[in-house]
Parts: sequence; C-alpha cells; structure tokens
Amino acid sequence: MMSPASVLALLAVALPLLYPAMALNAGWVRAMRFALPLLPLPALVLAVGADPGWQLELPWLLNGGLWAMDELRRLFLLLTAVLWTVAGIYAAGYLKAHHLRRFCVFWGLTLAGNLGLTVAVDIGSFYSLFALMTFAGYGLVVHEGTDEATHAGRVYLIMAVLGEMAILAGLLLASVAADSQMLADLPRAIAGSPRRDLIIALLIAGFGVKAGLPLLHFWLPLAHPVAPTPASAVLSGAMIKAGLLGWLVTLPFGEAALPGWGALMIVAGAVGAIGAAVLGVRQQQPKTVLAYSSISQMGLIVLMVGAAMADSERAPVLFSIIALYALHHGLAKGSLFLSAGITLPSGAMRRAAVWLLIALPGLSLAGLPFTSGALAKLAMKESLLEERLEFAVAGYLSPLMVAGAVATLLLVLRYLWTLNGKIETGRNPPMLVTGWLASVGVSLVAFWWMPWEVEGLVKSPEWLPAGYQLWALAWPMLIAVALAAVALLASRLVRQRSLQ
Amino acid sequence: MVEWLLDGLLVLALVVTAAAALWSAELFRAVVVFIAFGVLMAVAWVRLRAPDIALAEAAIGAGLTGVLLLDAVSHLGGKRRRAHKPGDGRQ
Amino acid sequence: MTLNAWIPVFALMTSLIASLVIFALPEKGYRLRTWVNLGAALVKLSLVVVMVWGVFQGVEYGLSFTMVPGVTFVLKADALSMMFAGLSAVLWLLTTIYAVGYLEDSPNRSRFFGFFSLCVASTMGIALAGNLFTFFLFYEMLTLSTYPLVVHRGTEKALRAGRTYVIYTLTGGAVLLLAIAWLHGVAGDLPFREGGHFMDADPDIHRSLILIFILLVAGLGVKAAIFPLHGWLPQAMVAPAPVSALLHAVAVVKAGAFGIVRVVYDIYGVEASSALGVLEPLAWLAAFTILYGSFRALSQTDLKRRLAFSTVSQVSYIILGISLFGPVAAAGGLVHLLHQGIMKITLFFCAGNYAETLGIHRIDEMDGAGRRMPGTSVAFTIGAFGMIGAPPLAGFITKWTMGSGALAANMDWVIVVLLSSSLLNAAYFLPVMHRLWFREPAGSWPEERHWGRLETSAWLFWPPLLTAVMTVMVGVLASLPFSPLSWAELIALREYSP
Amino acid sequence: MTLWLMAGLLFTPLAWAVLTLLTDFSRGRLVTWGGILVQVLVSLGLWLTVARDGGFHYGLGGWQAPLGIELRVDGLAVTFVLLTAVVASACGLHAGVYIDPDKPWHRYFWPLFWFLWSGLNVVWLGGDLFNLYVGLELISLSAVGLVALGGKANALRASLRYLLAALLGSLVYLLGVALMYGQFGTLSIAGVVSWLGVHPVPAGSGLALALMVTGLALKTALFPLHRWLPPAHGIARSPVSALLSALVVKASFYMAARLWLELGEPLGNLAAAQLVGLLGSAAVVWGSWLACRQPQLKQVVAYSSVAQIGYLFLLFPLTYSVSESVSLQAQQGITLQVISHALAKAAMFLAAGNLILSAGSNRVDALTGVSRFLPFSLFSFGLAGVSLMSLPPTGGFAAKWLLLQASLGSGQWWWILVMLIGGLLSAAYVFRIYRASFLESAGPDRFYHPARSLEVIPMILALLALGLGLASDQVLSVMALPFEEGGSP
Amino acid sequence: MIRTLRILAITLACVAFTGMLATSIWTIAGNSDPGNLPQLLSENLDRSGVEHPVTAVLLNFRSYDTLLEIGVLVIAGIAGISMAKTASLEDPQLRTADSLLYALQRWFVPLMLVLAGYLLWAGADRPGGAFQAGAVLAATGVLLRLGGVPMEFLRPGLLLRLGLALGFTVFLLVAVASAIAGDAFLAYPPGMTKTLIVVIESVLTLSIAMVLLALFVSAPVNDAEDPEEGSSS
Amino acid sequence: MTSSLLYALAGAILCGIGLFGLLWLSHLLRKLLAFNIMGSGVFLVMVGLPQHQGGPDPVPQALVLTGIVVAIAATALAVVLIRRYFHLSGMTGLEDEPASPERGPE
Repeated sequence: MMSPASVLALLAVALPLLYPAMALNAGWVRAMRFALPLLPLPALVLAVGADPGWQLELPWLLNGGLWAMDELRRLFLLLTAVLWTVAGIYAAGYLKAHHLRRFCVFWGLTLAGNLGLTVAVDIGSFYSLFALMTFAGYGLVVHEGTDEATHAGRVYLIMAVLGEMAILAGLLLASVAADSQMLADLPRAIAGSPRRDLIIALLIAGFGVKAGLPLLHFWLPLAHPVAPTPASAVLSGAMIKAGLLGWLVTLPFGEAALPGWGALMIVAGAVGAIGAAVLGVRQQQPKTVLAYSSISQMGLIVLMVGAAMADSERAPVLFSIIALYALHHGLAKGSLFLSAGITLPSGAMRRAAVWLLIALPGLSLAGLPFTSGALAKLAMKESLLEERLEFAVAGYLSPLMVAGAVATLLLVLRYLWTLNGKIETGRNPPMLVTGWLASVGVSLVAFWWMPWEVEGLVKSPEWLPAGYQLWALAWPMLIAVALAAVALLASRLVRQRSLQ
Repeated sequence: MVEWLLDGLLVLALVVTAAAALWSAELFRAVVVFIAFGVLMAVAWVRLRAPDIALAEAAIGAGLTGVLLLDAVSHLGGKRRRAHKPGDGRQ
Repeated sequence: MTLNAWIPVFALMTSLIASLVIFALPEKGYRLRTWVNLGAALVKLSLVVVMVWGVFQGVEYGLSFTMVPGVTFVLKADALSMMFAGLSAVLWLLTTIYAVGYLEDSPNRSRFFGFFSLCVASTMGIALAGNLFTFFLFYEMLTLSTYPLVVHRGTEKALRAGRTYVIYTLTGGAVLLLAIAWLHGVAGDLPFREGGHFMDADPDIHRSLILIFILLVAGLGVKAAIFPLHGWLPQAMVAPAPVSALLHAVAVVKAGAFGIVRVVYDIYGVEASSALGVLEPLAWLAAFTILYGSFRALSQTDLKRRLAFSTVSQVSYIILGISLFGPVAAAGGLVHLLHQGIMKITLFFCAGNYAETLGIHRIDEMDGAGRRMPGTSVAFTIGAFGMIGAPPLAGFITKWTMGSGALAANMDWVIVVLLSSSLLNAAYFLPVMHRLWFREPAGSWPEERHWGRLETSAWLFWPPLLTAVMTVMVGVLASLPFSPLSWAELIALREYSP
Repeated sequence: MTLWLMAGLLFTPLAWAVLTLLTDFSRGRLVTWGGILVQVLVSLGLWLTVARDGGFHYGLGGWQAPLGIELRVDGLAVTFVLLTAVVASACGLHAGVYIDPDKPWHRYFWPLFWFLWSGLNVVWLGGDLFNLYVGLELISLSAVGLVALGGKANALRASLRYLLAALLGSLVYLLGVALMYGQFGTLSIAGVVSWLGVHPVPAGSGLALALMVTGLALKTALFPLHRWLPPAHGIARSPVSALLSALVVKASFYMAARLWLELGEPLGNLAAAQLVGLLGSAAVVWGSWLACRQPQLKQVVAYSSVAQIGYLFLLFPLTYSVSESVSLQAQQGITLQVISHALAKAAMFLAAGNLILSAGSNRVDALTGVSRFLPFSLFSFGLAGVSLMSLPPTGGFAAKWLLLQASLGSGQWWWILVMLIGGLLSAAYVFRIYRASFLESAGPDRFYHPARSLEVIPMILALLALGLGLASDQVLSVMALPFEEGGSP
Repeated sequence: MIRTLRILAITLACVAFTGMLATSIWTIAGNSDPGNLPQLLSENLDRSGVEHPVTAVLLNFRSYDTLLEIGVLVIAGIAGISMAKTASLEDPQLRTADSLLYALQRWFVPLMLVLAGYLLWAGADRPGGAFQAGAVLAATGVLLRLGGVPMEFLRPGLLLRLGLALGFTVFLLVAVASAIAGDAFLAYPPGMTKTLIVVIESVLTLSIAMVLLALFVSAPVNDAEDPEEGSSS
Repeated sequence: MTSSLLYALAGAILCGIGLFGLLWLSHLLRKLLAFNIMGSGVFLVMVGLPQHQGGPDPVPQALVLTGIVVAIAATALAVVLIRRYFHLSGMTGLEDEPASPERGPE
C-alpha cells in the first residue's frame, strides 16, 4: 500500500500533467484559467505537510522509477510549489483571452516537469521531467508571439537543446559508470570514474544552461522580459533553480575534492554575479534588469556550489545554505517579477504602499535586515569564511560576496528606477493583485515559517540579526545606494548638459 | 566401272540440277529444273535399291510437287501488285 | 502436425486471404471491404498475441517443409520474430483504419487494399521466416506488393518513383539472392538460430564469409536505406500517406533492418561477426547514415521528404545498435525496430492528415495548423519529440539503452553520433513544432474547424493519436514485462548466451 | 489399367482432332470440353500411376525397341504430359471463349489444337529418334496452321517465317538422325546409349549430336536463331501464342536436353557446351533487352520467351563434366524452369490477350488506366511476371535457385551473373507494362470487359506457377523416380 | 558491302557445313558397325502380316510414325483449306481448251487410276503402297483439275473434311481397337493383320490423295481479305 | 567405297546447296525449292549411309518414305500460305515491311 505521501507525490505530478487535457473542450477555458492556482496545491501540501523520507517506487517507469524526498528536495519542492501557486493566482488575473488555452497547456506541462523533477530520484524520470519542463517552457517564453518573443524563444530553445544533450551525455556516462539508474549512485561513481572530468563538465554545462551560468546565460535576459509576467516569475524563480538542483544531485559533492572545478565554478560565479550587474544596470526594461539580477544571484549561488565542490568536507553544510539561498531568492525574485505587471492605484498613500511592497522583496534580496535575504546572506557569509575552507581561491570569496551584495542592490534599484518609468496607473484585476500580494507575503513573511533548516548556522528563524552582523549587511548596501546616487546625479548632469 | 560412271554422272547431274534449280534466273525455269531434279532423284533411288522411294519420289517429288509449284509460279507471276518483279527470284 | 505448427501459417494467411478476397470484391463494396480488412487485422493481431504469450512461455511454433531440393521453407516464431510480427500486426490494424479514411472516395481502392494486405502478409512472412531462404521469399514478395502502392496515384511522378523503387529493391534483391545462394553453397541450409552458426567456422571459408556478409548487407541495405543505397526512399514519398507510413514504419525499411539483424545474430552469430571484423565497419556505416540522413533532412522543405530522410537516419539506429558488440546496445537497436515504427508511423499519419484535411504538403504551409488540428498536431509533436529522443518517449529509451551499450562496449564515439543526431533531429523538427503551435496561420483553412466535431474524419483522427499514445507508453512503461524494451533485452540476452 | 491409360493418352487427342474436324467451332468447343476432361483425367491417372509404380517402356504395336517404336514413360515424361494437359486445357478453354465463333475458318482451330496436343505427347514420351522427328513435324505444322489461321498479311508472313525455320530445323535434326542411324544402326535413344556402353566412342558421330541439337535449337529459338519466334508468337491469337510459347518451344528443347543428357557426355565436348551456354546467356540478355523496347504488348511477351528460353540452354554447360550432384541440380533447375515458364508464359499470354481485348489495341501505351478497370487480368499478368522475374516463391525462383547452386557448385560463376542480370532485365519489361497500366487516365471506363471466365483462366495458371515454387520438391521427386527398365507396361 | 559480306559468310558457312558433313559421313562409313536391324527385321517379317519389308516397317513395326505422318498430312490439309478460295472452282476460263491437256486427260486418267490401284494392291508384297498410290491418285486429280473439272467435292465442306479424316480415322480406330482389348496401342489383332493393313492402305490412299488434291485446289487465287470458307457443314 | 556412300556424299552436297538456298534466297518459292533439295539430300544420306555396308535396309527406306510425305505436306502447305500471303501483301519475300502499327484486337 502506498503511503499517503507517495499518493500525494503522484498526484502532484499527475495533476498538472493531465490538466492540459481540459483544453480538449473549448467550453472549459474559463475553468482552466481558474484552475491554474490549484495545480501546485498537492505539491504544496506534500512539501509542507509530509515528512521527508517517503519513497515511491515505480518499477514500470522508464528504466525503473523511484520518487522520494529528502530535506534538500523538500526545500526545492516547496519553493517550486509556492512560487507556482502565487504565479498561478497572478496568472489567473493577468491572462488575456488570446491563446489562453495554449498558455494553460504549457503552464501545466512546465509545472508538471518542474515539480516532478524535484521528487524524481531515478535518472530516467528526473531527466524526463527536466526535459518536459525545458521544452514546455518554450511555450511560455514565446507565448506573446512577438518578434522578440520568437527570437528569445529560438535562443532559449537552441541553448536548451544543447543543454539537454550535454545533460543526456553526462547522465549516460555517469549511469554507465555507476551501473545504476539512480541519481543517488552517481556522485560516487563519477568521482571514481576515469571519465570524471568529462562527466562533470557535461553536467555543469548542461544544467548550467538552466541555471544561467555565465556564457550559458544568453537566453535569460532575452526570455524573461518577453514571457508573460507570471511565466517570467516561475522561469526565474523556480526553473532556474531546477538547474541548480541538477548540479546538487548529480555532481560528486562530498565524494572527492575537486579544487580545480571548484575554482572554475567560483570564477564563473564571480563573473556572473558582477558581470551580470554591470550589464544589468544598463538595461532599460525592468524585466531585463530582473533577469540580469537573476543571473547575478545565481552567480552567488554558483560561488557556493564551487566552494562545495572544492571542499568535500563542507559540502553538506553548504548544501543547506545553497538551498536556503535558493528558496529565498526564488521567492523574492518571483515577487519582483510579478510586481512588474501591476499598475499603480491612484491615491498617494496607496501608491506609496504599493511601491513599498514592490521594493521590499528587492531589498530583501540585497540583504535588508529582518528579511529572508538577511538570513540567507548571513548564512552564506558564515559558511564561506575563509578559515573554514581549504582551497586556493577561498580567500577571494568574502570580497566577492560583498561585491555581489552591492551588485544586487544596484540592480534592484535600477529595477525600481526603470519600473518607475514604465509603470502605469489603473486598476488591477483582483486575482492579479492577490497573486502579487501573496508572493510578497510568502517572500517576506511566510518564509520564516517554512521548514528550512541549516545546520550549525541558523538553527531556527532569527528575526533579528546579531549586532555585529548588521554592519556586515548594511555597508554593502550603503555602497550600493551611494553608487546609485552618484549614477543618478551623473545621469541628471548628462541630461541637463545635453539639453543645453 | 560403268556403274561407277553412271553413278558419278547421276550424282553430278543431281548436284547440277539442284544448283540450277536454285540459281536459274527465272522462277518458272527453276521449277522445271526442279522437276528434272526430282526425276533424277527417282533414278538415284532406284540405284540405291529403294524402289518404294523411287516410286514415291516420281509421283510426289517430281510430279505433284512440280505441279504445285508450277501452279504457284504461274499464279504469283500472273499478277503482282507491289514491288516485286515476277522473275525476281534472287536478291 | 499440431496446432502450434499452424498458427504461424494462420497468421500469415489472414492477410493473404484478406488480400485475395479484397481483390475479388467489386470496387463499390466499400463496407464489406472495410470489414474484411479490419476483421483480418484483428484476427491476425490476436494470433500474434497468442504467439507472443506462447513464445514467452517457451512454446515452439513453426513448421517446415522442403521446397526446393536442399532448401526448406521454414516458418518459426521466436522472440525476435514476434517483435516484428507484433509491430506489423498492431500497426497494420491502425494503418488499415487510417487508410480507409484516407482513401475515402478515391479510385482504385480495391486494388490498393488488396496489395496493402499482401504487403502486410509479406511483412508477416519476413517476421516468421525461419531461414534466409524463406526470408528472401517474403522479402521479394514485399517488393512486389509495395510497388502498386507506391505508384498508386498513377501520376508520372509516382511512376517515376515507383521505377526508382523497383530498380533499387530488385537489384538489392538480386544481390541478396546471390549472397544467399553463395552462403547456401558454402554452408548449406542454415536455419535462424540464436547465436548463429559460424562461432567456430573453418578459417578457410572466412574470406568467403566476409564477402557474403558484405553482399548480404548490401542486398538488405537497399531496403534498410543505408547510405548510399537510400535513394529510393525520399522519392517514394509520392505514395499516399498510409503507404508511406507503412513503407517507413513497418514494412520495407524494417524488413531490411530486420534482415540485417537476422544475418548478424542468427546466421553469423554476433561473436563470429565480431571475430570476422565485419561489425565495426557496419557500425561506422550506420553511424554515417544516421548523420547523413539527418543532414539531408535539414534542407528539405517538403514535409514528407523531411520525414523520409529522417527515416534514413533513424533506421540506421537499429543497425548501429546491433553492430555494437554487447547485449545492451543490441537491445537498444532491437527496441528501436519497434520504437521507430511507432514514432514514424505517427508522423506520417499526421503528415497525411495535414495533406488530406488542409492540403498542407510543405513545411512553410504549416503555420498555425496546431490550432486547426490540435489532436493531429499533438500526435505529431509527440512523434517528433520521440524522434529527437526527448524523454520519456520511445526514442529516448532507444538512445539511452544504445548509448549505455556503446559505452559498455567502449565505443564512445557512438555517443557523439547519438547526440549529434539528436541535435540535428531537433534542428529539423523543432522549427516545425514552432510553426505548428506558435505561428498565426497565413490564411484561412480550406475547411474551418467546427466545435463539437473532430478536426478531421474519425478514421484519420484516431490512429495517429493512438500511436502517439503508444509512443509515450512504450517509453514511460519501458520496464514492464512485455514492453518492447524488456522484449528486446530478452532477445539480446538469448542472442548473447544462446 | 496402365495400358488403357497409355492408349487413352495417345488416342484421345488424335480422335478429338478428327471429331472436331467434323463440327463447326461452337460444337467443336463442346466436344473439346469433353476431350479435355478425358485427356486431363488420363494424364493425371498416368502421372499417379507412374508416381506410384515408377516408369516403364511402352512398345507400340507390341514391338520392342530396335524394331518397333518404344515410348519411354518415366516421371519426367508424365510430368510434362500432365503439364501439357494443364496448359493446353487452359488455353483450350480460354480459346473457346476468346475466339470469335462466327468466322467460319475458326472451325479448324480445334483439330489443329488437338493435333498439336498429340504431337506434344509424342515428344514427351518419345524414345525413338525418328518418331520424335514426326512428332516435331506434327507440332510444327499444326502450330504454323494455328498462327496462320484466318490471319492477315502480317500473320502470314510470321507463319511463313515460322514454317521455314521449323522445316529447316527439322531437316537439320533429321540429318543428325541419319548420321546417328548410319553410325549406330538403331533409332532408339536407349539403344544408342547401350551401344555406347559397350563400344568406344566412335569418331565422327559428334556432328550427329551437334546437328540434332542445332536443329532443335533453331526450333527452340535459341539466340541467334530466334528471329522467327517473336513475330509468330506475337501475332498469333493469344491462346495460340500461349500454347506456342508455353509448350511448343519446350518440346524441341526437351528433345535437345534429353539427347544431351543421354549422349552429351560421350559425344559432346566442353567448348560446345560452353558455347551453347553462352548463346543461352546472350539470348537472356538480348531477348530481355529487346522485350524492353517493344511497343506492342505481345511482342514484349514474345521477346520475353526468347530470353527465358536462353536460361534453358544453361543446362548444357552445367551438366557437362560436372559432378553428379551438380548435374542433378542443373537438371532439376531446368525442369522447373521449363514447367514454370510454361505455366507463367501461358498465363501471361492469356492475360495479355484479355488486356488487348479490353484495350482494343496491342500497344503498350494503350494500356493507360487499365489497372483501374481491369485489375484482375493485370494481376494475373503480374503474377506470371513474378515467375518470369524468378522472384520467390514462384517456380521460376526455385529453378533459378537450383541453377545458381549448380553454377556455384561447378565453379562456373559466370552464369550467375547472367541469371541475375536476366532477372533484373525481365523485371524491367514486366514493370514497363505495369507502369503503363498504372498510369491514370482521366475519363471514364473506355474498356471492354471480357468475360470472367477469360480472366480466371490465366489467374489459375499464374497461381500454379506461383505454387510450383512451394511444391517444387514434391514435383521434382516424382521426376526423379527410378526408371525401371522392365517396369510394368 | 554488307550484302557481299553476308553472301561470303553464308557461302563459307555452307561450304564448311558440307565439308564437315561429308567428313563425318566418310568417317562413319569407315568405322560403322553395321547394326543388326535389317536382320532382326527379316526375322520378324513373317509376323508382320506382309511380305514387303518396307510396308511391314511402315504399317506394322513403325506404324506409329505412319499414323502421325498421316496426321501431319491432315494438318497440312486443314491449314490449307482454312484459306481456301474456291469461288473460281467453276470458272469457265479455267476449263482448258488445250487439246494436249484434253488428250492427256482422256488417256492418262484411266491409266493413272489403274496404276494407283496396282500400286496399292502391290504394296503388301512388292514395292508400292498407299503413299505412292495416293500420290498417283492425287496427280490424277490435279490433271483433271487443270483440265477444268470442277470436282465439287473439294469445296470445303463436310464431305471434304470427311474425306480428309477418313483414312486417319480408320487407322486410328484400328489402332485403338486392340488397345481396348488390352493389347498395346496400334497392335493388330492376331490373324487379322494383313486384312487390316490392306483396309488401312486403301483408305489411306483415298485420304492422301484427297489431302494433296485439296491443298492444290484450295490454293488462294485472289486477294479477298477473308478467305472464303464453305457453307457451314 | 560403295555407290551408296557416293550417294550419301552427294546428299551432303545437296544439303549444303539447299542450306545455302534457304539462307540466301529471298523469294519464298525458291526457299521452298531449296528446302526440298535439302530434304532430298538428307534422305540420300539417310538411306545411303547405312546401306554402305549392310546392303538394302528397309528401315531407312521406310523412314524416307514417311519423310517424303511429310515434306510434300509441308511444301503444299507452304505453297498455300505463300499464295495467300502474296495475295494479301503482294510480296514474295519476307523482308520486313515498314512497320505499320497494328490497331484493333489482334
């Protein structure tokens, strides 16, 4: 007899997978719209309610399927489910009638893939669901049908296919080396395989496409702005993290120290974190800025991944922090993206409130105290302290983190600036507002009740950072604000001069 | 010896008439020569001590065939519609 | 003789008799003809199911008698033959349904369905053949029965294609005959046997064996469309869609591939082939064909031609799989026999639907067809993704298994081939997908879709959908006991440890 | 019983020839049906008897071999008798419907038909060189008569050409017989063989065999002596063409083959055997090539006969100084080829006749669209074509297979090429017809639809040719029955 | 040029043929081992029912040849009359006024009839027989025909066909009679050999003459598209 | 050498002449003559050769009788055919006419 959790898991994947079948009947299009937020609910229940440790064996599936949940996966599942839920609510309000059904179909399929891959433990179903998410995601990217969308879609697709191929090759090599069809067996096998470096390279590159690794990121700034807003939110919030999850479950963390690869990843992460900021602040479109912000944030995560690779001892701890950071970033970024689609109310107070709610998740990203960002940043800082790591480039980590924090806030500010230029005044559909508010809510508030846990660093939710930590959080922000102010002034001056 | 001479002459005559029957310019004459050939054949059969064949050759080979062919020659020669001349036996 | 001896004969006869009956039916006997067709297809399917079950249980089906002095006619059902037989039985049923709809109101249906059944009978015979001689018998019968189908349209173009087809296949047949006769002279009447016959062949005949192998592959390669013998295949696209479906998915190309499988495994024996050094060149050839076909497919603008070159590429997967030394790769190759069939038939059905319902033949006419014909387009999408090798569809299972096998056999280059082929597949299929789903139609369709009604005739609608479902199922359920993959693994295991 | 069967076999065709001579066409048809029944039954009975008891010698008039004429009734002979019964009845039945009964001269069709049949039986059973000559003449003259029957100038020219070729062939054969008799003092083949068994091979008798074979080759239309055949077979009425191609040319070949198998080893030589094989190959290639280029349907089929006959002559090289088993294979292969070609070619001509009847023209390009309205005959034509292409499972294939094996076994691989190329070329001309018929013509059915019975007959023959391949072992086993010298007469 | 080549080739071939044939004949004549057939024949002659060996061979030992040979004649006759054009049978122009022919007719015809009868009768023990007699008879007929005698019975019709078939039929019936009794085909019942041979010879004479005459008479004389065929039956 | 052999050799020559005539001459009646001459040659060989040593041999004589009858039958038939052919085409040879497409069923 299957445990309730496994039934729930099955349901969590099957529901969105079968949901597109509703499109067969044209009369159900309204129902489809309002069913959008309901799709991730079983997954949400599973993530929140069920304890990790359940297993669902599907021996008939592909090469033998196994679904299960551990702490890591639980966090990712949670992130995914929450984000899709709020985005679903938002979407129900956001969507126009044009191609609604098509959108819903791809939404469901992408969701199914995204949810499924977090609980899939065998290679076959993991890869299948990953691919499902990738290819169905194309539908979301090109939904608007504009030339930009098509172009972005093409880039997305090309890179996604290349990525898939790399993943396939990597998984295949690893699977043969492990003589197993389970993800859990791969890291050890990779570590011992004569083709270790090839496999690692393939996997890093393959998942890196999703995760927005520098040089593999080109699709991100193209795709995110053109996709419908709720889709951007999930793309950036949840689907990017799928690439991250791919790394975490396949690469040989904790099996062997790979300082070379670690260093490479750290460099890549640094390049991503700072390079994306440099590029991002020059963008005009709010969602493009956010996309670069995602790349930048992922760069920070890559830093941690690199550190985990380089130092096998600390990998388990880093995993927790990576997951925490991913959760935090996912929720905050989702909320930010959703905010790109709302319109301002007319009253000044209301406007101010709205602006505040728009800005808060962004500031949270930058590590504003009392937000999830602060927690995540601190945990990260804590974990990447030089003295705790044992590899060559460890010394550069802290400065990089600081630089990353500065970059983050700069990007957020730039986002708010550009949004200010674009935002319109008018009424929002109620569902849209609900979704957005919900996203802000989970990002800022509910986060603290979520079942995250980072051993050794943050045992339980801490509302208030310790005093010594405050400054650590604050000074990068100040730098950023200063930079922003300088930039603002500069731009003013430039503009005045050009006017004269 | 005389027999040999006779036989030799007969054989010679046979060959000559055969050749003549085929090569004579006029078809009618060819048939007549052929009849002569038939008669010589009948004689040859007698020389070969085959009187039955000799009789048959005389009646059939010389007589009947000859008449048939003669009739045909006169007929074919009698009228023609296209191309070939009556006596144009050879190419 | 027992009943078991006759079951293969019955399986063969169902379609043969159906064909004769259909020939005798008047052109207007539409309803009766349809029932005969479907009835025969169902009977055959159930016979095949019985045999599959029996073979699984170890029951021996088959009969043999001496046909020409020194040569026996052997019908035998083993695991491999059941694989092919099962494929043809299932797909015949679907293709028949489809063809009934496709050819509605077109002339010469009696002729068409007669030869159609004949073609399937030949395929069945190929599947059940117990030695090369019997195989050849049905192989040539297949050539002949497909010709009228290829030229069915009766246009100059169709006839030209038919001529090309016949020239290729008959020449191939002649080469094959030479090879078989030679082999017969060298080694006598060889039944198909798991593990082959030449495990410890006399070294004196090695040279002959190699030459014969080359001839055999050349002869069979024509139908299997191995480069450079593939020229007929794209031309044969002028045939009606069900025929293309049958040619590409079930009958012709598969017959060639199946024959190569038989030769490598059940005549030479895989170890002997490997020892003779013929496997690796074959693998290279197959690999080259895979890439070549994909490259050519890229530049085709006609939908069916693109699919045709795709077939060229895909069929060589089978050959590649079996020519890699190792049971896993073998299973990968064998399973593709089925998988490619199911996927390709889906695609051709869909192509036929587009052509028949909307008059679409070229890829650039497909813009927005997904909205007009969602069912068909979904099926097409699934088929195409299957071809690309996207998980969890049929093609993925193939590639995964074959890749694992190749790695196990230490032939890493195969991975590169597989991936490149996937990439190329993606490159020529994904744009089509995009057009289908995300472009706006250029104009109005010849026939707008009405809600509440199927997008096209039900006869045309359901077969591709069913095969699409099968494409998903054989992938998703690959580990079930009777799934193609399990069956292929069973065969491969038997071949490697007879 | 056997005696009655033999007497019936010899008597029936001759008697029916007389009977039908006295009636007109329509009544003759009725009479013929009876005769066909009798003859088929008798042939079948004889075949079964021989299959059960083995072969025997049958002395006509009660006189034994050197003095009288002995028939050699063995498995091979009765098989051909049965084949003749099948093919001839098919052609007879077809002709009964096909031929216009209103033309008064058609009454002579039946007697000629029956004489032809009896001549064929003479040849299959004959064991006496001169008797075979008379049998040949019987066949030739009745065949010429059938070709010329009621014909126009073209038919007459063809039949004259045919007549002259046949007469020349007979004469050359007879010259060989004369030499044989001069050398061996007997006319019985068996007598010659037994003479050779105890005496050394005499000088000068090789020419006798060569002459006989040459004469017969001329009558069989072996390349380059084939030029009389296509006009004759092409212009005759289809049932007649079928008879001619299926059986008549086979008769002379049968004799040549029999002579070669009995006397080839002592009297022949390797060069001659290879030469004949070479000519056969040339016939295969040249005949097929010409068949591909004929504008008229029946000419295609006729040239196809020239090509197919070429295969038969591969018997000569493949049985000369080779091992016993290879020789046996070659013989079996050739036998099958003869039978399958007889069935297939008869089917083909009859089907072609139907097609011509319905298309109203003999031209290949007049067939455009015929497949749509007359699929049945076309299908028969195609089935027969399959046998000609030597594709499985037809008898033609079984034959080719055995010949391939024989070629391989004797190391004469060059014949393999001939067979393969010939097979492809034959495919070329068969598919040419198909191509023409599959071409869709706009417009309604403009074809005359012949009676169903006309269509069924070629189909049956074609199916027989097809089935022969599956049953060839059984058929050959009857032919390989031991021949008992003192078997029950 | 081609013509010259061709004639050269043909001449060469024929000369070679003649040479080879002659050489072969010469060789055979030199080494032949005379068969014992003539001896065997003379030993069996008394069992054949006739004294003349050629007749014995023709009508007893090798009667099958003869039967078939008559068949050949009948075939020729049939084929001939199938193209008959006898409308001019009574053409008065054909009736000759030639006195020589007339005299020939007058004197020769009875003589030839007698000769034919003699030949037939003599066949049993001396040279002569059905063929010769038939040929003479036919020659007589030709003579009459040339003289313009219409010979109505030669019109294609039942009568002619009966005549054509008569000899053959009788021969065939005799042949099958003994076979029905259980003997070999063509065997004569013991004791009746001579009688039957004479009967056969007589009817054969008639038939042979008839065939030859019919062939002569039915030769087409004009270019009507369709040969005129006698009224049905 | 006996006179029989002489006649047999003469027969050989006649065969050669006849053969030449058959092959070379184009007029049909001449071909027919050639055929008869060749036939006579064959008959001479047939009777002459065996009689060379064994004296009169009735068997070949009977055969030749049969042969003569067959020959006359063939000749007569040929004459009829030739005459009819001449009437229909006006030709006495077998040279191919310029091909005229034949229409109509047979």
